[in-house]
Amino acid sequence: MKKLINDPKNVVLEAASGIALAHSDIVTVSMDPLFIVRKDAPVRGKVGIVSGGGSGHEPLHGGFVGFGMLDAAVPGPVFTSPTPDPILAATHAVDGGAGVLHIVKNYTGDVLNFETAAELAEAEGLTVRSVIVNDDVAVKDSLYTAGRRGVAGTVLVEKIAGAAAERGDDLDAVAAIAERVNAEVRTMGVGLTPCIVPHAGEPSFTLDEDEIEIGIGIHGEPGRERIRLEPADAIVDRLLPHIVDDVPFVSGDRVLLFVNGMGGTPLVELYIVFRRAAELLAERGIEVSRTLVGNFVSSLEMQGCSITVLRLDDELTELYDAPVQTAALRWGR
Amino acid sequence: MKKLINDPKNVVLEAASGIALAHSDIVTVSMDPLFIVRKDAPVRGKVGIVSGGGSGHEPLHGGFVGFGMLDAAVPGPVFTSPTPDPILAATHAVDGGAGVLHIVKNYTGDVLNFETAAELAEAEGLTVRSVIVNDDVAVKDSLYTAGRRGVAGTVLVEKIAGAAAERGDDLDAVAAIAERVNAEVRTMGVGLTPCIVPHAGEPSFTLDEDEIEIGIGIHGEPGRERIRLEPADAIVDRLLPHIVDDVPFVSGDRVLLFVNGMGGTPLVELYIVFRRAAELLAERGIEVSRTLVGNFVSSLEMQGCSITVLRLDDELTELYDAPVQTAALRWGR
Amino acid sequence: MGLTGEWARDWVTDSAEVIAQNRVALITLDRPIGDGDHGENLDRGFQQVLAKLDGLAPDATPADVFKLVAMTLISTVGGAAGPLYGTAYLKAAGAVTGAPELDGAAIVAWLTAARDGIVLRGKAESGEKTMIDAWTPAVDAAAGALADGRTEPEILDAAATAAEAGALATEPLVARKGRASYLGERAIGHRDPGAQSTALLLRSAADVAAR
Amino acid sequence: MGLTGEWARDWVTDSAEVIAQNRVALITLDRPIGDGDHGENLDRGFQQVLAKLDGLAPDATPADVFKLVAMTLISTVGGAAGPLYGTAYLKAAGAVTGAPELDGAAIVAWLTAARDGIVLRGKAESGEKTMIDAWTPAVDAAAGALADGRTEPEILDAAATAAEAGALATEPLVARKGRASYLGERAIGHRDPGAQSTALLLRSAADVAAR
Ligand SMILES: Nc1ncnc2c1ncn2[C@@H]1O[C@H](COP(=O)(O)OP(=O)(O)O)[C@@H](O)[C@H]1O
Ligand SMILES: Nc1ncnc2c1ncn2[C@@H]1O[C@H](COP(=O)(O)OP(=O)(O)O)[C@@H](O)[C@H]1O
Ligand SMILES: [Mg+2]
Ligand SMILES: [Mg+2]
Ligand SMILES: [Mg+2]
Ligand SMILES: [Mg+2]
Repeated sequence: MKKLINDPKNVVLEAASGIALAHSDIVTVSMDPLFIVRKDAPVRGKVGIVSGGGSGHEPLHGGFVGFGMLDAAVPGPVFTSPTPDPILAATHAVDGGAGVLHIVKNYTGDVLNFETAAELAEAEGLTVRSVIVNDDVAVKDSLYTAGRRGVAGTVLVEKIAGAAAERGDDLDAVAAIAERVNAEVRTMGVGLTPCIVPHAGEPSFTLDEDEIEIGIGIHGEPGRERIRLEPADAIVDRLLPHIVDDVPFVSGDRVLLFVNGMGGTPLVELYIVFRRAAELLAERGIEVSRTLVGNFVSSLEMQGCSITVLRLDDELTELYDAPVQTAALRWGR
Repeated sequence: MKKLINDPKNVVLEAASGIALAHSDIVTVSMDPLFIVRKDAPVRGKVGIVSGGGSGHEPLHGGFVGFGMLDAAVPGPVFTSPTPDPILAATHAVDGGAGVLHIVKNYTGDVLNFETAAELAEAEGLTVRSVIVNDDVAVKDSLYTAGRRGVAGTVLVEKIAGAAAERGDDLDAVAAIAERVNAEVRTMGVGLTPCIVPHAGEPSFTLDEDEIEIGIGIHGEPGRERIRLEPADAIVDRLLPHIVDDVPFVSGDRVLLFVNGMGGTPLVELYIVFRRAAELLAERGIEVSRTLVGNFVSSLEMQGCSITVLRLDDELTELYDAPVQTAALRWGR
Repeated sequence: MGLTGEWARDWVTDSAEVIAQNRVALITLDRPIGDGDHGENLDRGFQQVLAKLDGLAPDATPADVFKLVAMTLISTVGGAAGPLYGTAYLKAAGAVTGAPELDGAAIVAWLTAARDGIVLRGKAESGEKTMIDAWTPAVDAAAGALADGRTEPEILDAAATAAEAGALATEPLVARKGRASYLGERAIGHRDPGAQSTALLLRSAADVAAR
Repeated sequence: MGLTGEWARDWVTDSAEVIAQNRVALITLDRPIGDGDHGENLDRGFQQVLAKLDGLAPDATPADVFKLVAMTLISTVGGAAGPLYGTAYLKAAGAVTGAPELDGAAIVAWLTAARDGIVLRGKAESGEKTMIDAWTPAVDAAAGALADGRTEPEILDAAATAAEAGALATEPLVARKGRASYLGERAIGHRDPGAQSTALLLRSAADVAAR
């Protein structure tokens, strides 16, 4: 295991210190309990938005704290959801009197810990709503599973809900927007190589030199099927139909196309994937009107990517375009 | 070799198509000769700025084309400098009548090809100035080498020179600012793993499971020494003195601290490195007043990072802070 | 003679040891069908519980100990197992609040409450390849042993043995809850890590009671 | 009988073949002390030259062929080698412009001009572990052979043999130009890829002349 770390036990805290030092203009970091909060939190009268989950997916979620997006992010240990205490503390820290929205990726651990935190917060007099993101179409049948996982689409839920909160929407409205984004966004990923959780010290799974994992999760969980390595275009040709046919997205739809790197894949490859995905959408008469390419929801050093498509309407477009000022996503200010 | 590519021969062109599709709001891509140019180029009366070099370092340089930074980027084959023809074409495309600045990383190939292009452009009546970036302190003695390499500091030269051009500085002034940034910026890197150039199909060098390369270049060129793997803090403790003692940066200096990922190292690790580098600078009384963390000058999927320190004054700070709107660096608009 | 606060403390101490010893084994079970952290998560939690044990009043009841375990696991384990085990111990505490000693009926009561708490939070049914597949056989076996008039250590031993068999029996199953559910058929042949840790914890309870 | 335009064309064709055959070998030389692309770069360039060869007028002089090679290498090779070899062929063309046939003196003249062009662009001195370490011995050997009254094929053979020895002799050197210079002592023991490609190209020139 070759990593730029010190003691595996200190990875999350040391990275949090780094984030505090690197982005002191945007965020404040509480070290114990650990959460990253917008510098000007709580913003009076604004709905506070909290997300979080296991570490190792940076910039998710800490890189999205700031004006127009999250009010706080709660990083758990690597690939392990945070416990209720820091979620509760973060919820208090961002409550500006208009209630707090929890944006939670649909993993049993995240859901249960946020649920417990929300119950505790409500018991302490706060108003909390939760939205579960479950955009991953790789998981086959939600009746027989813990349900679809929340993956890269989470970034878009956070961006757009954040903009709604920033423009002054109330808690119900912000939650409704977040639900709407979740309803309109679909993702599927591919893994080329595994990643190593620092405290585990070895890969969570192995792939042969010519094998790839279609439908991989963001913790290196095995996906839908393991196949022989294929050219990028063939992989995109495999992934995209699952994404597009699910809602489904149809000719005439306007969408945001988001190609997300898993952390270890160079940007040049993400653009090759983007190109093919955009071509396929064009062939189906689907108009790509907004785009995002980069490592936004990573899985440590895993090589691979995911493709996310979000159907846009005028309101979602406007909210997506609204100013945002975070470590990892910034425009308009 | 596991990559999200099709034919290795088409990597650069397909990625360029992807960039064209993903960032059509900011850039236009000329496919033959290949260069990426600001959508509104040439900007009349503004100094045009062109950079370029081998591909595989994305987002460098194409990701930095746009308002307030580069007017054009010329991507060569992977890790191979572009030839004079596309550089010449890009130079023409961005000439708004105020002359063109070439920002060139100090590698023999880049220098010679840009030099040839500049000669051809001058012969065709354009005014071209060149600034060679050579911020890499890993290369020991410039008398006995091709000179220091141009590495991550290039991003800062491009950002600040771009801002100077955008505010209306003339060619001499923009070149002088670029020279000044180059004089004040120092970088050193570490490589944990090699990377594979697509057409080569195998790593350009190998490192044992417990070896790292101190002072590595951005093409995986071997660096200053090969040592046993160490904790991140120990590595930073090794790199930083070379960077700081070179100019030297001294107590009371205000600096920009930039931790750059080589492409395959997760962001969480970059923050751990950032933390230690910031600590060491603080210990020396050097004030970190601006920061940058992320994969900006990558080496395909190589794991590792570089640390860059730029000494700031009021003017450089103001130019760094000035609005920029590119695919990879954006603020203020 | 019923199980005392002393037993409860000793159980916690032994649990922490057992989990530490099985940290890697549980990680290894979680790797192919989960994310490889189950042993790490529980170890972190039980080490914290251990550190807090001295803070308990000398006359702490089993319920007091269970409550401490619950709160500590909830706030230190994270993942799926943290809230699930946390709820289990919390409900167990609720089932025997105030009792200085636990007889056979009380044992069955807290085992049942623990299991029900996990079901309430996690909504898993039997056969879905989760820790429930160890808990439910354990509860049933304990109830049977109680009906058969067995002693407290025997009741816990029956529970542990059933949990062990239950954990083993998760191997051929397809998962329908937790991370392993994403795997479909590919989960077959792997033992559920949470069921295994349940068996370890109940075996520890029985061992300590038998001393 | 001097070297004709026909020879020049054949040299180009043979060069393209030789470089293609040695593509991997040159990449392999460039990997440890460079960036592993020298064979790829030159192969790309010479294949382009090959494609353009038919476009030449039937009565093209050696200088016309050299110029075509120069322009094509400059615009297709990139890296350090593109401008360097490009300049070399350009200066070689300049040294023999208009001549339909090249005698021994002309051969020495274009070899010298080529070498001087590379030095002008790349500023390398002898012993700095670059292609110059093949070119300069080649020029000297050619001049010597000319002075000894050798035939044109013999002059080229002398140049090629000296270039081969020169390439070999780069192995013990520390590099002071190009990427290999970053390596310091670690470049010792590796042959310079540019010196090697120079030897290959000059050997091809001699072989074709000897046919
Ligand atoms: N809904 C559920 N109900 C009961 N047990 C569950 C449920 N989901 C997961 N589990 C248990 O949790 C265990 C995994 O715990 P752990 O690895 O610590 O958490 P995570 O899956 O978040 O990494 C599984 O082996 C399973 O026994
Ligand atoms: N300044 C120089 N003068 C002469 N030859 C040089 C110089 N720099 C590099 N070379 C030659 O170029 C060769 C490398 O070419 P190539 O690999 O194609 O370019 P790059 O180094 O840009 O990848 C070296 O082996 C060396 O012979
Ligand atoms: Mg986990
Ligand atoms: Mg090269
Ligand atoms: Mg787990
Ligand atoms: Mg090379």
